[in-house]
Amino acid sequence: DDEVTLQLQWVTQAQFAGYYVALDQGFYEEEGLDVTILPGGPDIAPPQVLAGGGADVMLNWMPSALSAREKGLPVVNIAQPFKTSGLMLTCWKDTGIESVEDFRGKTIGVWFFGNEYPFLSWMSQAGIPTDGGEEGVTVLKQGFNVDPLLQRQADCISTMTYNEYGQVLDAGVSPDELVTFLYEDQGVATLEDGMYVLEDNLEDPAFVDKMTRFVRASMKGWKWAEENAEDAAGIVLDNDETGAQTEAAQVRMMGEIAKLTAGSNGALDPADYQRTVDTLLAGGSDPVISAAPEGAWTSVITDAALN
Amino acid sequence: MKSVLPVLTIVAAILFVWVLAVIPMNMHLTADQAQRDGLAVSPETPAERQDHSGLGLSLRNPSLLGLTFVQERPRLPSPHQVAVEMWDTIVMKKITSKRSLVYHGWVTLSATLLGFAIGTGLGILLAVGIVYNRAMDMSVMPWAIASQTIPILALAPMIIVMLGAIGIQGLLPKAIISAYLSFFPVVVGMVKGLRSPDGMQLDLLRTYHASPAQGFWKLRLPASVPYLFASLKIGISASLVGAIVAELPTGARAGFGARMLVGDQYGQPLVTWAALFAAAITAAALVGLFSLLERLTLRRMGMVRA
Amino acid sequence: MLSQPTIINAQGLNLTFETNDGPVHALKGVNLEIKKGDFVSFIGPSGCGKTTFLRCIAGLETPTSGAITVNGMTPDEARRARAYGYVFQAAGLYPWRTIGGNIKLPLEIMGFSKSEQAERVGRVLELVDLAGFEKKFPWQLSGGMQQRASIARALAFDADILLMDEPFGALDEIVRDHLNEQLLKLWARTEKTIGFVTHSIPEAVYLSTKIVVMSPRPGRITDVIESPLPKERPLDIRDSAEFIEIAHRVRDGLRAGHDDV
Amino acid sequence: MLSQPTIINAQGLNLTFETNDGPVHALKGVNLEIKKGDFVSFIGPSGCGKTTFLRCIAGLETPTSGAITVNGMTPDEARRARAYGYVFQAAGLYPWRTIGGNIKLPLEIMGFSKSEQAERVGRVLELVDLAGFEKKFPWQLSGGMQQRASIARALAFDADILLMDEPFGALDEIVRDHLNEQLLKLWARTEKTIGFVTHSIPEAVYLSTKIVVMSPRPGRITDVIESPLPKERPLDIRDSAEFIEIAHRVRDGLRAGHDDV
Amino acid sequence: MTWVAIIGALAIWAVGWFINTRLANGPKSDARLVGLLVPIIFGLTLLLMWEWLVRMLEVNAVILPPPSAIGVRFVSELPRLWADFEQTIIKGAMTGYFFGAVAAFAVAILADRSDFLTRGILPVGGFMAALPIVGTAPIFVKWLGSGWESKAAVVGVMVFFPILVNTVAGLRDTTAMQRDLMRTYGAGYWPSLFKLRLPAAMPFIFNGLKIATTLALIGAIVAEFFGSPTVGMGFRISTSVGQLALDMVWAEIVVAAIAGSTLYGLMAWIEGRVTFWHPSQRKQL
Ligand SMILES: Nc1ncnc2c1ncn2[C@@H]1O[C@H](COP(=O)(O)OP(=O)(O)OP(=O)(O)O)[C@@H](O)[C@H]1O
Ligand SMILES: Nc1ncnc2c1ncn2[C@@H]1O[C@H](COP(=O)(O)OP(=O)(O)OP(=O)(O)O)[C@@H](O)[C@H]1O
Ligand SMILES: Cc1ncc(C[n+]2csc(CCO)c2C)c(N)n1
Ligand SMILES: [Mg+2]
Ligand SMILES: [Mg+2]
Repeated sequence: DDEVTLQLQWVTQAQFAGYYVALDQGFYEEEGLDVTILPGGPDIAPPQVLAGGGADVMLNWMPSALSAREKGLPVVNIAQPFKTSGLMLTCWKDTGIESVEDFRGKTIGVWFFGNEYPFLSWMSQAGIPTDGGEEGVTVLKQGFNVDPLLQRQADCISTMTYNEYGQVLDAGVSPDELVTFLYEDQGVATLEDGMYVLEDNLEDPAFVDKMTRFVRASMKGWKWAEENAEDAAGIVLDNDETGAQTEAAQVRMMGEIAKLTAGSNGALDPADYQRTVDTLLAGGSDPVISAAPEGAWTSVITDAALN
Repeated sequence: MKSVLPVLTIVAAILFVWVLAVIPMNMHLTADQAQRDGLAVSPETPAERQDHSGLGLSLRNPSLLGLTFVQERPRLPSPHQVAVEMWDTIVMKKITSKRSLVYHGWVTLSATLLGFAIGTGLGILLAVGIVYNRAMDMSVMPWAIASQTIPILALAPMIIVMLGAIGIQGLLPKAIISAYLSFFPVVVGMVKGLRSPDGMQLDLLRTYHASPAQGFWKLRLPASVPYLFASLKIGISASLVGAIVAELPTGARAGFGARMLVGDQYGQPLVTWAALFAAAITAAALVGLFSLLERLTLRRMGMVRA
Repeated sequence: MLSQPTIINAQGLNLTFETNDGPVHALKGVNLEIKKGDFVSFIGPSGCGKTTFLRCIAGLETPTSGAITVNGMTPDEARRARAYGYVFQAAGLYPWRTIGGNIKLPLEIMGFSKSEQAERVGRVLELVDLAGFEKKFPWQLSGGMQQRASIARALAFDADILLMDEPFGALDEIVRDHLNEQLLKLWARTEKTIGFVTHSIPEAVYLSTKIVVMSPRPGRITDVIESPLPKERPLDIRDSAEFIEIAHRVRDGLRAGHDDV
Repeated sequence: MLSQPTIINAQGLNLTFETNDGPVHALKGVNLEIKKGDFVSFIGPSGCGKTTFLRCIAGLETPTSGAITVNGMTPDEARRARAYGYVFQAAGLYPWRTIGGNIKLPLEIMGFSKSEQAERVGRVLELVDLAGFEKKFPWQLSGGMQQRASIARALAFDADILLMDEPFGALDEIVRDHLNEQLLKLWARTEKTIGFVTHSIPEAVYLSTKIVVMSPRPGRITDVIESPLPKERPLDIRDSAEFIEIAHRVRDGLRAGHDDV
Repeated sequence: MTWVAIIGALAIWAVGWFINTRLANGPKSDARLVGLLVPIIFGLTLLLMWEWLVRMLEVNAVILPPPSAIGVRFVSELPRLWADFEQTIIKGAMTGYFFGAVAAFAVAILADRSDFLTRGILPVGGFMAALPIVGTAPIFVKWLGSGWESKAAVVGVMVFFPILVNTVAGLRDTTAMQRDLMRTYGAGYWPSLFKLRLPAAMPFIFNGLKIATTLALIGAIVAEFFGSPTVGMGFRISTSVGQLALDMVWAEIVVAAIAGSTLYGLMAWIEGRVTFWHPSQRKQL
C-alpha cells in the first residue's frame, strides 16, 4: 500500500470526521492507501510539519496557507471539502453590541496562530483600529476556550459554529443572551480546512496519483459522515486518545460540520478562492498577502478524483 | 513518619482556604446560572453584577452559597469535585481504558522515565567533562544556563518537526524535550558533587599516584552521591513537567498534558484539575522513591549516621 | 649511619604562594639533606611552612625555585613510583568507606591481590590498636581513633618514605606515648625514612635522629639538631640529661624564631 | 580561699545520650563543687566526657539525673543571665564576620554601646596578640590565630564564669606558654571562675587551683587534686619539685583510667 | 552533499575546540579576558556550525532559519522586541519574581519558627512545585485575565517553592557550635535570626534565587501562550510560529536568553558580594 500521512490542524474532533470515517470504513484501504492521521494542537503549525517532511498533506485555513506561500513555502490547495466558513464572533447582548460599529471601545478575543487574518481584514475594511482606545477595539489573544467570554474578560470572542459556540451554550448561556457575527454574513469569510501539499511533489505523477486516491476516499468519508452524523461522531470518539471528549459534544459538532461541508464535493470553487484572496489583500496597512498569489491551488487532483 | 501530622495539618489548612475561596470565585457564574434557573438574584442583571466583587455578591446572595460548590464548569472547583473526578478516573475505570488517568499517567510516565534517563546520562557526562576538562569547564556552563532560559514551549514544536523530518516520532521526541529540562539540575548538582572532595582527599590520591580513572571511581563519584540524589530529585520532577509540556506539540494525543489541554479546550475544568493533581502526585511519588533510594544508598555507604 | 645514601636533598628551596592580597613567602632558601633511615622531625611556630615543606617533598607542591630530589628523582617522579606514605594533619578518611575499606584504598590502587590486602589490613589495624574496628565507619570512631586509622592507612603499603604531619595532635598523652613507642619500633624494624611534623618538643626529641627547627614567614630553617640518642629508646629516656639538653636547644631555637617576628 | 562562695555545684550528675545503637553513658555520678575564683582544669582520655560536663555547666546539655546549680540558679537561668564566656574546642568563628566583627558579636547581642564595643574589641585583640588583624576574615588567618580570636571573643564581655574547651590545642609551645601566662594574669586580676579542658598535663598543673581527672566511659571523676602552688606562677615554676609531683599524680590518675578500659 | 556538510561542521567544531583548549590550558587561562573569550568562542563555534549546516543541507527557513537571518531580524525589529520585553519580562516576570520571592521569604521565616510548620510545609511545597505550568497557566489566565497580572501570578507560584525550600534549608544550615555560641550569650530569637541564621542561609537563598530567574522567564513567556494582549514575547513567539516567521521566533528566543543570562549573572554577582565568605566563592579551582 502507498503510505500517506495527514496532518490535522487541531486535536481529534468531529471537525475532521471525514478522514476518520474514511480510515475507519476502509475507504482508504480500498484505494490502496495506508493512511496515518496526525492530530494537531495549539503548538503545531501544519505548514511547518509539511515543510519538515513529517506529513504528505495537511489541512489548513487558506489565509494561513497563502501566507506560508508568500513566506517561501510553496503549498498548493488540492481539495476544499469545506464550502462555508464556521468562524464567527460571539458577544454578550447586554454589552449593547448590535452592529460592527458597536465594537469600538470593546474588548474582543481573537485566535492568532494564523487565524487572526480574517478578523484584521474585517476591522480594516470597517475602519476600526485594533490597537485599543475609545475608538478602536482592544484585541486579546484568546486561548482555546470560551472562558474569556464567560468570565466577562472580553465582550466578544471568536467561536466556531461547530465547537466554541456550543460550549458557550453548554455553560448554560441561552442564545438570547448572545449576539453573533458570522464572517460569512459580514462578507469577510475565508476558506477553511482545505487540503494542501507541497508544490514540488505535484511534479511527481505517482504522488499525484496517490493524492487523487486520497482525496477521493476522503470525500467519500465526508459524504458518509454527513449522512451518518451519529455514527461519524462515534468514530471520532473512538479515535480520540485523550478519552476526554464527550459524545454529546461530538454529535452536535458533527451536525454543524455537516452544514459546512454540505456544499462541496471536494473541488475548490474559484469564486470562493477569489473572495478569500480579495479579503486578505484588503487587510489595510498590514495586509496578509501583498499580491495575488499564483498557482496556489490546482484542480488537477479533484478533476481526476471526482470522475 | 514524624511528618505525617504536620503535613496533614498543612493540607487541612490549604483545604480550608480552598473551600472558602470557592464561594467568591464561583459566585458570578453561580448567580448567572441561578437567574436562568429562575431564582431571585441581586443585583438583577449580569452586567450590574460585574461591578460587584465575588465576595460582595456572596454576601448579598447567601442563599446561593451552596450552589457555588456544585457548578458544572466552576472557575475554582471545590475539593470534593476534584476528589470525585479523580476517584472516577483513577479507581473506577479499567486502567487500560483511555478514560482512565492511570492509563494517561503511564503514557506520560514512560516519556518521563526515558527522558529522565537521557537527561541524567547527559547531565552526568557533561558534569564529568566540565570537571575533567578545563576548556569545557570554561565554555559549557554559560550556555547551559542560557539553554534553560529558552522557553521550552517555543522550542518544543521545532524539535518535534526536526525529529519528524528525520523520521523520529512517538516516545523519543517527548523524551528528548523532557531530557532538555532535566539535564540542567543534574549538571549543576554533579559538578558540585564531583568537586566536593577537599584538597586533602585529592592529595591523598596524588600520594598514591592514582590514575584519573581511579580518582573518579574511588573518590569523586562516591563523594558526589549525596549531590547526585539531590539532583535526581529535582531532575525527575523537571522530566515530568517536560514530558507534559511535550504532549502539546505532539498532537496532544494522550497523557496528562493532553488531558489538561483538552479539559481546558472543551470547558471541562474538572478534567484539567484532576490531571494536574494526578501529575503532582506522580511527581511526589517519584521524588519519594528517590528519597527512599537515597536513604538506602547513603546508609549502605555509611554516609548517614544510622 | 654516614654510609647511608641520601634520600631527600633540598637545595635553596623557595616557595611563594600568589594570593589576591599579595604573595605569601612560605619557604625561603631551605637546604636539607635526609639520609636513608633518618627520622626527621620538623618543629616551628604555626604557619611557618612545615606542612608546605612536607608537601614539597611529596611532590604535592612545586617550589618556586631551588632544587629538590628524592632518590635522585624529582619528587613528582618519586610520587609516580609510589615512594610515599603520607599522614595528613587531619585524618581525612573517606566517609563512605569503612575503616578497613579506607586502609584498603591505597592497596586497591596499587593493585595488591585480594588476599594480600586482607592480610595487610589486619596487620596494620593490630599495629595501631584498632583490631575489631575494621567494619566501622569513620564517624563511629572518636577523633583519636580516626587519626590512628589514617596512620594505619599510610603504613599499609610499605612505602620507603613516611611523611607524617602532626599525626598525634588530637591524642591524650597516654595514647600518644604508646603510639610514639610503636612508631619507633616500626621504624627500627623497617629502616624507613620518616619526616614528622609536631608541635611537641618532647615528642620531637624522643623520636628523631634529626630535628629541624623552623622560623616563621618566610619559613627558614634556623637549626638542624642531630640527636645523639641511641636507636633503642625506652620511654624513660625522656628523663635523661641528654634528652633535656636537646629539648632545651630546641626550645631556644623556637623562641628565637618567635622573637624574630 | 575557703571563704569564697560556691559558684558551681554538681551533685550525682548522670548523663546518658540515647543513640540508635543503644545509650551512651557519658557522665556517671559526678560530684563537684567549684568556688568563686577557682581555676579548674579537666583532664582525661579522649571521649571521657569533659566536653559534656562543661556543656552541662553552661546549660547546653541537660543531665539525665542529678542536680547542678550555678550561682544558686539552674544552668539555664544562668545562661540567660549571661553568666558564661565559652570557648569551644574548635574556633567556630562566623565566616561572614571579620575578626573584629566576631568579637563584637556578643557585645552587640548584650547591648553594649558602639564606643564601648570598639574599646573592648581593641583591648582583647591586644591581649591575644592579634592587634592589626581586626579587619581580616577568619579564613585569612592560620588555625592558631583563629583559636586566639575565639578566646578573645569569650573574654570581650567579662562574664564571671569562663569555660574553655581545649583552647590552646592547635598552638605551638611558645605561643601556648605565652597565652598561659596571659590567662593566669587575667584570672588573677579579675577573679573570674574558670573551667578549662586540656590534654596537656603540664598545662593543667601550671594553670589550675584544682585539677579534675576523669576516666572514660561512663565518665567519672577519679581524682580531684587541689594545687598547693601559689597564685603567682612564673613559667619556671614548672621545674619545681612540687610541680613535678603534682604532674606525677595526674599522670598516674590518667594511666589508671586507661587501664580500666 | 550531506557528507560534505557534516565533515565541514566537524571541522568548524575542531577549530573552535582547538582554540579553546589552547586558551583554557594556556598560561593566561586565569585572565578575565580568557574567561570571557572561551565561552564566546564556544558559542560562535556553535553558531557557525548551525549556519553552515542550514545552508549546506538547505534546511527550509520555516523550520530552522540560519543565525544570520535571525540576527538581521533581531536588529530590524528592535523596537518591537523591546515592547515585548517590557511587557513580558519587566511587567510579568519581574513583578512575579519579586512578589514570589518576598512571599517565599516571609513564609520561610514564619515556618522556621516552628519545626512542626517546617515539616508540614516542605513536603506540601514539593508537591505544589511539581504542578506543571501547562496546567496552571490556563487556570491563572482564567482567574486573572489575559494581562500581565496572570503572568506575574504564574511566575510568582513557580518561583515561590524553590526559594522557600532553599531558604528554609538555609536557615537550618548552622552548625551546632554556631547555635550553641548564641545560646551561651542567652541570645533571643531575633538576634540569632539576624546575626546567625540569615547570614548562614545566604548561600542557599541565592541558590534558590538563581534557579528562580530562569523559571521566571519561562513562566512569563509560556503563560502568554494561554491568552495575552497583542504584545509580549510569548504572544510574539506563538503568533510568529503560526505565521512561519521563525526568524522572529528565534529573535525572541535570543532576547529571552540574553535577559535570562543577565538576570542569572546579576544574581550570581550579588551572591558573590553577599556570600564572599563562603568556601565556594573563595577558592577558584
Ligand atoms: N594554598 C595556600 N595559599 C596561600 N597561602 C598558603 C597556602 N598554603 C599555605 N599558605 C601559607 O603558607 C604559610 C605556611 O603554611 P603551612 O601550612 O606550611 O604552615 P605550617 O607550618 O604547617 O603551620 P601549622 O603548624 O599551623 O600546620 C602560612 O602562612 C600559610 O598561610
Ligand atoms: N550528641 C551526642 N550523642 C551521642 N553521644 C555523644 C554525644 N556527644 C558526646 N557523646 C559521647 O559522649 C562521650 C563523651 O563525649 P565528650 O565530647 O564529652 O568527650 P571529651 O572528653 O570532650 O573528649 P575529647 O577529649 O575527644 O574532646 C563520648 O563517648 C561521645 O561519643
Ligand atoms: C494552533 C491553532 N490555533 C488556532 C487554530 C484555529 N482553529 C482552527 S480549527 C480550531 C478548533 C475549533 O474548535 C481552531 C481553534 C488553529 N488552526 N491552530
Ligand atoms: Mg601544618
Ligand atoms: Mg571534648
